[in-house]
Amino acid sequence: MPNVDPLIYGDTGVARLNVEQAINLALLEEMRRDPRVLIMGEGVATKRPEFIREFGAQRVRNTPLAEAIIMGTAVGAAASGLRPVVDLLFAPFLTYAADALINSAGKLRYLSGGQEQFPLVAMSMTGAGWCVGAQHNHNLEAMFVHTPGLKVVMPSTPADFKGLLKSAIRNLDPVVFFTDLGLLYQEGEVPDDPEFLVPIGQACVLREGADVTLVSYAKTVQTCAQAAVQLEQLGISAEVIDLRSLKPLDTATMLASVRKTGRLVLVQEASGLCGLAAELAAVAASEAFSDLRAPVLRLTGPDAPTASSWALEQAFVPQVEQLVQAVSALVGTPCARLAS
Amino acid sequence: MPNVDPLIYGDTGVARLNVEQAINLALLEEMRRDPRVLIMGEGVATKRPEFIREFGAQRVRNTPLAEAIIMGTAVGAAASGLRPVVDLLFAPFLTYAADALINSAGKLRYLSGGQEQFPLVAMSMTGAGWCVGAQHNHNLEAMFVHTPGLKVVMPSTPADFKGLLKSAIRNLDPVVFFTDLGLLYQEGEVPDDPEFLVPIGQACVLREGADVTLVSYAKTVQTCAQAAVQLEQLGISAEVIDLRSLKPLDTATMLASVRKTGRLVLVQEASGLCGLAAELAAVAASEAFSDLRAPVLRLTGPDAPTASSWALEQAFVPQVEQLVQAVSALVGTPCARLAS
Amino acid sequence: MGPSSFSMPSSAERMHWLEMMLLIRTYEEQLAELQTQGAPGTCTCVGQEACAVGVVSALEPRDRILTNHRSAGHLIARGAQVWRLIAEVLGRVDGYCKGHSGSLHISARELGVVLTSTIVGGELSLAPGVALAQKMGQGEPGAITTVFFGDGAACEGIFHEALNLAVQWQLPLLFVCENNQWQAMVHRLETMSEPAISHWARGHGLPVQRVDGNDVEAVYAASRSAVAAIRATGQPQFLELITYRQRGHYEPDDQTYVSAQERAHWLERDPIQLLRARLLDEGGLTEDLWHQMMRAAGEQIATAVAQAQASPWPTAAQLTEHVYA
Amino acid sequence: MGPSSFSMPSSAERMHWLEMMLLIRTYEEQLAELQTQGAPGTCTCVGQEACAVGVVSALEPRDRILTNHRSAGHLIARGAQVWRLIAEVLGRVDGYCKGHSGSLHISARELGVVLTSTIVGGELSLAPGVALAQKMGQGEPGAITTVFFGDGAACEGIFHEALNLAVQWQLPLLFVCENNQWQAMVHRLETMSEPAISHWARGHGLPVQRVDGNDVEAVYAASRSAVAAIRATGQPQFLELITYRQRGHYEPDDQTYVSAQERAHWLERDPIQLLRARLLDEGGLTEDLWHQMMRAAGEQIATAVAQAQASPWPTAAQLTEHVYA
Ligand SMILES: Cc1ncc(C[n+]2csc(CCOP(=O)(O)OP(=O)(O)O)c2C)c(N)n1
Ligand SMILES: Cc1ncc(C[n+]2csc(CCOP(=O)(O)OP(=O)(O)O)c2C)c(N)n1
Ligand SMILES: [Mg+2]
Ligand SMILES: [Mg+2]
Repeated sequence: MPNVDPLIYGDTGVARLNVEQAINLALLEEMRRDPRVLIMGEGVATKRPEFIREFGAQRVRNTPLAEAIIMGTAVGAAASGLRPVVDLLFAPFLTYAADALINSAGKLRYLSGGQEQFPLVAMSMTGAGWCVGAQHNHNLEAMFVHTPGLKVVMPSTPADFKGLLKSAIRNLDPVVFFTDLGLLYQEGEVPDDPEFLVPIGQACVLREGADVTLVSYAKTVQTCAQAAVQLEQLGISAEVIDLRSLKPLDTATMLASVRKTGRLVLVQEASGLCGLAAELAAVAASEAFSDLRAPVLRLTGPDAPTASSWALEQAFVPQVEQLVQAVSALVGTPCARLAS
Repeated sequence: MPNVDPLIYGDTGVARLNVEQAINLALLEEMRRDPRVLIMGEGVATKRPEFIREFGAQRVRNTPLAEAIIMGTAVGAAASGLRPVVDLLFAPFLTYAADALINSAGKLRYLSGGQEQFPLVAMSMTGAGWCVGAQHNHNLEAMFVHTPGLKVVMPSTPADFKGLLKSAIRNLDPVVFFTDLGLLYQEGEVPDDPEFLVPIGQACVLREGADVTLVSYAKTVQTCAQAAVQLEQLGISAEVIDLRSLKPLDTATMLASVRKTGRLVLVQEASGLCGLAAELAAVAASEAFSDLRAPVLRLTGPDAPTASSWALEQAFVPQVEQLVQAVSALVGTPCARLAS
Repeated sequence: MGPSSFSMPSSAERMHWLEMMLLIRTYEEQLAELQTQGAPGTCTCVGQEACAVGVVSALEPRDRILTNHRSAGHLIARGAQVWRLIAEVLGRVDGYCKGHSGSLHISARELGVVLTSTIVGGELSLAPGVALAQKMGQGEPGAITTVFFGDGAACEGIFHEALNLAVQWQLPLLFVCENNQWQAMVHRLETMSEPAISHWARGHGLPVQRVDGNDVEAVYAASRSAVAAIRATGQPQFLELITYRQRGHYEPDDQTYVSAQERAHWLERDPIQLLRARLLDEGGLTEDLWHQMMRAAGEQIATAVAQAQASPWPTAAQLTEHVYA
Repeated sequence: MGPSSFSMPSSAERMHWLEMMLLIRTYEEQLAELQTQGAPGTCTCVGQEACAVGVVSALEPRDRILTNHRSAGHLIARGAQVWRLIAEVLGRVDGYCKGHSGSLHISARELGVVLTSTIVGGELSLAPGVALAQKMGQGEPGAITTVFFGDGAACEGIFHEALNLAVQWQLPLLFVCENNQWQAMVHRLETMSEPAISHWARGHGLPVQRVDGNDVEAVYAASRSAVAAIRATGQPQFLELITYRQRGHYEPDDQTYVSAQERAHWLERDPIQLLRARLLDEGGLTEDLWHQMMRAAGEQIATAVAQAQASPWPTAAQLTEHVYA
């Protein structure tokens, strides 16, 4: 249940909210700002009686259990002047909505020669944490990054959830918005300014460092941050970058960092093959080649579905110790090429 | 219409067939060999009256126009002892089949702890050549490479089409089989041996070279081959690798080549972000880092849907001249790192 | 409200329908001809002109239309500039979609045509959202949405989902199934029972009319009553138009898989010939006028082809335009 | 063939059903309890035990079953070892799926349970293929497939596609919709009309029975006749079982969104109490026997929990096992 009464704010201009609250706050503010915004999904209305009270049942809609038509309806509504936000619950359910997202939302602006536009947001959750197994937990964000015409966002802090969701709702392109469910109840300071926006396509340097650049998004940003603390104790200074947006991808921030540190380690929970880490490694191997002093490393989930068993679910996700070890080895290794 | 009468073979043990014929020959041989093999899809039977005559209507099935249930039925049938091959026509239609492919075929062996298996093949076509636009032409093979539990194949020669489709049908895992429609009527020599198999997961070195490695798959393998001829005239010796299978991905063949040439250029028709070229660049930047003498380049389709207009459709695909130019620049450039 | 509550269309109106159906057919045959000269193939609506003209004539400019790969009739009946349609098919910059679409995805905002989907069912996927926006006050008051789709599309799950949503959410949406007996190379009776489409629709509890889709007057009457009911109640309606795909699925198509008997049966019921015979009978049309009409249609299309062919090709600079806002 | 052509189940048989229903409920309540202690949540079938027991009792070992996230009743009625189910829920190696599945995707080949799908509709997606394999000679002759799914799943397009395929291809498939009034946090009447599911199914032209899903005898009788008809004709049949989800969607669920009146109405119609009262009435059951039954179920479950909890956790080595052949 959302708990986003503005009164929770003090004079400080910030409130302590968890991610779920930050999301609801963003929805609330944007629905207040723009009467074209509506939310739809299975249980969206049941969970938000106070939204119905404020905005009416027309703008807060439970749907039949039918993801394809939920998504298609959002696409049609967006083409016709509304600003739909749909909650598809869990990322694997996006497969039912894949035609509407990929063939319609992603392509029809282009195919119409720019006549149509599709300002909509498709939300879903994924990631380890609830032992729900592979039909609920599948980090498939890379599929939508690969798809032309879509934008993709996957924040890691409550403030970014608020700021990026608001930007997504205001964006004129379709935005696929992923919530790492492992972060849902994590708290953080969130600005109460209803004009607080985080621009889509801007990464953020979480921590500065000189020896190695760690790039990640969602839950594993914290893995990087924790590893950086341990690495510091080993005398290794790690810069940590939170991508926040996956498309457009802020490669400039990464490249600037790599030019400084000369070493790059990419961390993601998603399986590795053709994932975000692959894309970033490719960009670095092309654009920052002469600055690289060591092989580019990826630490990713395995090429496997996620298991339900807690033990396996946790083992799937890159671990702080693994990362510390990999980075130490990387920094310790003399660069073969320079040495040769 | 298939035209795969074995009598077309002379004594040579090879026949000149186009890709469409090679595919039908593979289907014919495997249906003769294994009574569990059946083919299903919209128009699959209409196109193959002689298959119906030989194998009966039970094993050669037109389906209702409903990709989700076509694919799901294949998954269920595979779990129950059959070896279904489904023709989903065009790659964008895989979005309707995405749940069955991704959440069922890809995951259920794992989720069952190894009890179930899904020996099936899902075929579709994509690529520039027919001016059909983005809802028929979308190279989305990377999505299925990213997906755990699936294998992915995308050959470039009639012989490989035959050999890989036969291997796919015999494979115990679900295989997503893509046909570049630009290749459909290209001819080549195809062995008539019904035991001629091309193993899934083995790339092939099409041409040896010393200065640069060009890696591609499907239609753009020929782009690489043609570029290599032109490059030779410029005094640049290019090695050309045809991946053939996209998953498992034969990185060993690529790495061996890069260790020799020190330069890597990856070419694909698909959009770049999180595509196969990104994956291969990442592997090289990690595994062959110290052998690389120049930035790793990618030449890919843009981050855009494909247009129908012939002019735009052709411009979407990497061109020989672009590739020659990019490689010349790459080889000409002194390695900044070595120089510094 | 039955069709009887409308005044019968005037003779002039029906002459106009005949002209429009003829223009559509001439357009389609011209494109088929262009295909043999190297232009991209198309899915022609030859044999289904009465569906397009009958339904679209019952709509108003404020209404919205979504359609499928066989959309030329709907677009022309809606008043599309034929030369810009041809330019689009040929991939030229003056096409409605600058050559991005080709024949298969044409939209034309100025005509209220939101979408041509060549993903079978894509039109059904988006239509409820377009109608929802109308219901929620976007666009002109009282406007409705019409979605054209084939018998094949009715096999896709999205058909079921779209009908259920439209009924539950009470959307101002007219479903028009052009049941032309074929789904590419598969006869529809291989995929469903004879009355399946109407039965499926009735299972959703909305009003369903099953109409001779080759009789433009019947189509018009059914459409008028359905449209009026939607405007009055805000609730969806369903039309199944029984018709026939005369030229095959996609140019070229030799239709060797089609029974000669079936074809002959339907060619006798050609929608243009039906209306023509009726008007000749009634005296509004003469053989002379008919030949004038044919000539006019031929000339209009020939001019349009020339104008379309004069339109430039897009340049590679256009390759990444209009992907994002 | 009507239910009357079967001999009524014996008193012993019905006593056995009561035991089974009680075992299922005790299992579900135990899992709910374990959840409060940190075990993963589950979707319990409390209130729907008569559906599971009534249908599964009408099947034979050669038959195949596919089901959804609310599958414990079907598994237990089919003879699953309860301790291995619990081990699976707890993520231990002795679970049916080695801990890969958890509660939501359990399959058990030895029981002929091909799939538990937690993608709503996944079971409908695979079921026709399982039946097709039977029809084409895989497995034992005369075998049929049963697919359990919810009222919510009937809203997914795959429902329409699966029904159409099963009818067109004449597949030996029994569709069992457990209409429990809820779809997670959405009441089904927000998503469909009262009789929608049966109407949709009838639109497909297959035989449909609408049955009181809380009356195990009625469920059994309907299932017996449907199964016999499928074996005799090779054609699909459809059962809609009207029932109620008593405990909420997923543990824990406070059900604040459910009307007290609705709950009260259905709790009065509890399937276990119904059968118990009937058997007490008839004299086959005594209060003493009932208490013995309860105690036995409790003990069986307690033993199973202990055994499951003793099962080891998987090690990380198992992380990439069974992804590929
Ligand atoms: C999702 C999808 N599946 C398959 C196709 C290939 N295809 C194009 S049109 C067509 C037949 C459509 O039949 P129907 O809906 O009856 O329309 P008609 O062509 O008869 O007008 C098929 C199978 C497609 N375009 N999209
Ligand atoms: C494709 C998909 N969409 C949504 C969900 C989330 N979800 C799980 S169960 C459920 C309700 C299912 O309702 P029903 O089919 O009636 O089964 P019941 O839970 O009532 O037994 C929902 C929405 C899901 N698991 N899969
Ligand atoms: Mg048709
Ligand atoms: Mg339910």
